[in-house]
Amino acid sequence: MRSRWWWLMAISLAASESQAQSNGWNMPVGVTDVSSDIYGLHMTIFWICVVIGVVVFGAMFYSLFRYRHSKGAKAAHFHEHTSVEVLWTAIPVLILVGMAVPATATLKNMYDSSEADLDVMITGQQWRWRYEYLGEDVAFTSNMSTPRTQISGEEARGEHYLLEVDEPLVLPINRKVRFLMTSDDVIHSWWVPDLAVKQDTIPGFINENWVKINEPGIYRGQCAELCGIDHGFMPVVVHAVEEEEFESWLAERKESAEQEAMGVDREWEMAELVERGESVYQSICSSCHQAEGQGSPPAFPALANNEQLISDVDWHLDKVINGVSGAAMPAFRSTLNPVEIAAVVTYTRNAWGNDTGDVVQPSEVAEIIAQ
Amino acid sequence: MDDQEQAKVGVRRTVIRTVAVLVGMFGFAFALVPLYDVFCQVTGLNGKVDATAQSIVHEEVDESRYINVQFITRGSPGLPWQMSVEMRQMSVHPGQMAEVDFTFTNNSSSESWGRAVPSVSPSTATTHLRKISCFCFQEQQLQGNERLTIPLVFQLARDLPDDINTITLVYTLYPIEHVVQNAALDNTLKSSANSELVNDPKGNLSNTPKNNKAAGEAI
Amino acid sequence: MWSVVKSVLAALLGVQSNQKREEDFSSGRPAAYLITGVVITLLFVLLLVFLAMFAAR
Amino acid sequence: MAPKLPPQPSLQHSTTAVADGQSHGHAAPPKGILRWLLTTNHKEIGSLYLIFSLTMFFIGGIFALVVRAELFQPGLQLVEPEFFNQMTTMHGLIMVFAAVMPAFTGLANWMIPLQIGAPDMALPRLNNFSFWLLPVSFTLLLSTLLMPGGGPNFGWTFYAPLSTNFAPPSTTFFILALHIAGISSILGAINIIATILNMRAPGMRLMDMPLFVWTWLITAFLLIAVMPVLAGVITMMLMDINFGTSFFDAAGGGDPVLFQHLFWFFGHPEVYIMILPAFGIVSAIIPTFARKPLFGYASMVYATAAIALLSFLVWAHHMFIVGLPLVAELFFMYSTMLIAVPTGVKVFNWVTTLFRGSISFESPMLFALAFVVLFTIGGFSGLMLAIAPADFQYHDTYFVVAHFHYVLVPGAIFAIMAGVYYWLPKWTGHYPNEKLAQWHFWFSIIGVNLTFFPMHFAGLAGMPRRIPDYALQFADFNLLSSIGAFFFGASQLLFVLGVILCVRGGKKAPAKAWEGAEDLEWTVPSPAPLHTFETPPVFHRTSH
Repeated sequence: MRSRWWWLMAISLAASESQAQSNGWNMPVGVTDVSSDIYGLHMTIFWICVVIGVVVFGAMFYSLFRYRHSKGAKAAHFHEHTSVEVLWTAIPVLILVGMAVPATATLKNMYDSSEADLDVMITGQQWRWRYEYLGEDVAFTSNMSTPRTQISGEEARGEHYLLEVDEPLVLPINRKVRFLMTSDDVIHSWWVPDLAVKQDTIPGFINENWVKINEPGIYRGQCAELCGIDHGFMPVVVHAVEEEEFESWLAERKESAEQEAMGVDREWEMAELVERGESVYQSICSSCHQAEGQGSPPAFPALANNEQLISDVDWHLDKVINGVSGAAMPAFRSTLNPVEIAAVVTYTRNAWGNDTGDVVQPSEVAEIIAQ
Repeated sequence: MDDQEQAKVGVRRTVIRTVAVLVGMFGFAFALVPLYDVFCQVTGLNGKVDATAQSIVHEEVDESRYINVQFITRGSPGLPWQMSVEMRQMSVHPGQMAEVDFTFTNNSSSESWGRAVPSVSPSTATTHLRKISCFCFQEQQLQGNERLTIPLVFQLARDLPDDINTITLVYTLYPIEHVVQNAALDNTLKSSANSELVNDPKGNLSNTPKNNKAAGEAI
Repeated sequence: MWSVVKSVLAALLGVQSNQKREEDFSSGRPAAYLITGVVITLLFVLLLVFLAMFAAR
Repeated sequence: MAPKLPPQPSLQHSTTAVADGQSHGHAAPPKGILRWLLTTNHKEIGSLYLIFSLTMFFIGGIFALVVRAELFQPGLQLVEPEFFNQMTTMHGLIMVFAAVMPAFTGLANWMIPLQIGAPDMALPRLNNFSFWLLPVSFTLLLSTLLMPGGGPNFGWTFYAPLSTNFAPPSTTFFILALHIAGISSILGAINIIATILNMRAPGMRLMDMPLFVWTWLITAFLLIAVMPVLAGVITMMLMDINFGTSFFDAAGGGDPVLFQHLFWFFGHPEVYIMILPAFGIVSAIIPTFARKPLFGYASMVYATAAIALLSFLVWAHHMFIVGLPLVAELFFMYSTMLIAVPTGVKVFNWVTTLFRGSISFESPMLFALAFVVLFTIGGFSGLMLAIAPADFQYHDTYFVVAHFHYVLVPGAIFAIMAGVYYWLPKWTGHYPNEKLAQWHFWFSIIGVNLTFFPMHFAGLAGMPRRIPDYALQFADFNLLSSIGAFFFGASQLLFVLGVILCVRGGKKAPAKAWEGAEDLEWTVPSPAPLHTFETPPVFHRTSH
């Protein structure tokens, strides 16, 4: 039934515009079949509620107006009427059954786990998303790219304030993409309204969802489950492109991953590492350890003037690579590449008065990881 | 006054009954924990896999269906291990037995303990997945820089629902601090029941009919 | 027995009449109503479970 | 008419009544603060509950205003996200456990003995104890805000592992505070059940009780059934945090989703605990001011029982997106949709009670009517949320925030206010200043709708809940909500003013303060003397 008629019914009832993006105050129709089915369900139940509301509130306000004490209304004394009561129990039941049927059909469609063309693993981390194209050797982390200065108001806010990332998830249209979702720390929830996908990512467990996008475009969403301090700063951006464009993007990504891997072998200059490290620090570390490394003790220790950090490079590297068990510090061994780890460690060791002068080379990091 | 006496007796009776219900409900909350596990295993809810070995069921292999089984391994903070799998995915027939090797590497120079926690998606497949041998049944111990390869031996039941054609097995490595026994109370019981497996993870594989090994191909 | 079941069903739907309720409360068998209520609730749950399983097929 | 007793101590004084106790402590020894500490009188304990609840309502309200002030415009202006999370969490916890629940318990303490013709609660000393646990509990809870690492910051639903492995150190105190509050509710519930079942006036059968008593009886059973589950959950959390177990930690073989199942097995009935007594209050007020018996009294009782029973079968509708299997989603969707039926029956009954009545619009009636309309709107959004596929879009957005605030603010809280205005003449002997009460009503209703109605749109347009900052397209809705929230908050000062003035004086109220009022409480003088029904009244069956 591809459920077009629900959509049409809703549209005709709502007489609203059928554009894909949200009109700003209603649920978006979205760009998948599932999302438009859901929109149809939403509008249908909404109008059912409106009709019931008009009838009930109509009767109520009529009574309030008609039987005013001040106008000398005399109270009747009836207090039950079984057939009326049976009737107003039966009618809602029928309405609900009528509603349950299409809802069940849509839900079954959403749970259809038949073969997908592409598998993407989505991992929630405090507070970023990691995307892995399974079997393609392409994986990256997607951080919010809105600068902290916009949040604090020092700079004018951009059009996509809080809903922009450094690397969007790129997906092909017209192909069934299966999402496998999990988390590294707490429960997050990956949500893009236009795709009608919202699914919790649960540490240690895997959830599944799928999407087949009909139109190319940029679709934005956010983490929907409270996951700590930066829950509000964990956007999702999906870039849906034509299939050929997706293929060439994927090939490009593979190539650049190889190039980055080669960068591991060469000797890096300190200035180069510090520059790279600062951008990594600001996008990944500053949400907890703060922009100036002052931290937010006791949960997030300061890095500036941290005795242990200054005195012990190996300890420092170990914490960044392997994380701290039972604390918020994640292991970055697989989320950052050796170049990034070396850069951020070098930067941290030489910023905010931590003038150790240490330079950590990517090759050293790679060696530790590969050990 | 007779009424008041009666009320007093009534109050006492009511209080005793409500307190009994209270205690019962408090116990019920805790009973829900194992009940939930049982419920999950019966229904496959949440992709929670039975943490004990099952035996092979000799049933006819359904050659008409290929099921794509994917393996995903994940590390976690605080455990300097790497876990890898010999192939990312394999195709198996329902009823066929399959084996795949997982390799654990301790990257640090000191001994540590870890546990691979399994999860299956879609969860409806869980009850149709029989694990004959799995490293996930117990904790693993790795000496400094040790590398250990352990196979996962499993079978998909023939009655696997028709609408399932891809199954994803995910293993997440978690550290175990061995100073404190970091396991749920019922888990300590479970793992002691499996103590033989701990000593010889490959032990019960000796009688595995090798010719039945899946036509698993690395893809 | 049938009248007990009918009463409980009517009660669950919230359409019990006052007169009928008077009868029930004067019958002096609260246990019968309680047990019937619990059984009907269980049946109701089972019905929903089967409905869900049927619909999921 | 009972003889005039010494003047009633000012029970509904101000939040400092405990300190003021001395000035009117001449009624009975011991005097001063000790009198309030040791009182076993249901009326005094009822007043203590109400005063405590009002205080907490303002504290929780201030937290809400901190949240709304931060959300006034995009960007972070006033508070850090960490403090913001503590504010949302504390607002929820305080409003649920320290404002709404104690307010209903306070009304129960005052009114249940009066409505069933009992001299006091069944277990007066226990009653005192269960009240005084509350200030202890919530002082402890509020003090966590000052502890290193801050107070609880994981939402009032405290999902693991955010509330266990990733929680601030103060979480142990949060658990302790919740345990104490839970014990208090449980003791209160035992007392209420024991009172209702054993202390009714001779001749009053269960089916003769006023609906407020009925709904509270059912609520008390719900409390007995689910508070121990909450206690169990937080005990497991405590063990996970401090004793190395892994109930909710996947690393040790536990399951974070189990936490949600357990929590909502408590949490959903808890939602009904906060609304059923409100049904009772409204069912008392509407017939009074329509001068007509309640339509379908029996249906109302049965519908309440049915709602309570169904509330145990719907918990997972809070978890549609955690990855439940299809069968579970369908089961919980169907059962949730069905709960709309008995709830609908109640609304139809209220409307039919109005039909062909003789209706006047005093302040209690206004709040009760607003309750019916706005609670029904909250019910409609609840029905929308019940549709599982649609919930994939609504879940954890401001649409949900709008939904439960419609059910709880113009629902539970308006009903409490309606009850207070309705029974104030009985408590103090004076009518509340009607003009002031009407201003309070109109300001409140404008404030509530201005605050919560735009949230529907913000949620549908894609704004998740519990975020300290938001994208620019949500700015207009949040601006309106924040203005509404401050307006609503400020207008509650009128309520306090009205109550204080009413305690101090005002138009004298007769025993039967409202023309159409029927129940037993209106047979004792206004103000109700400290001791009533020492000899049980003879109950005459009325028409319902």
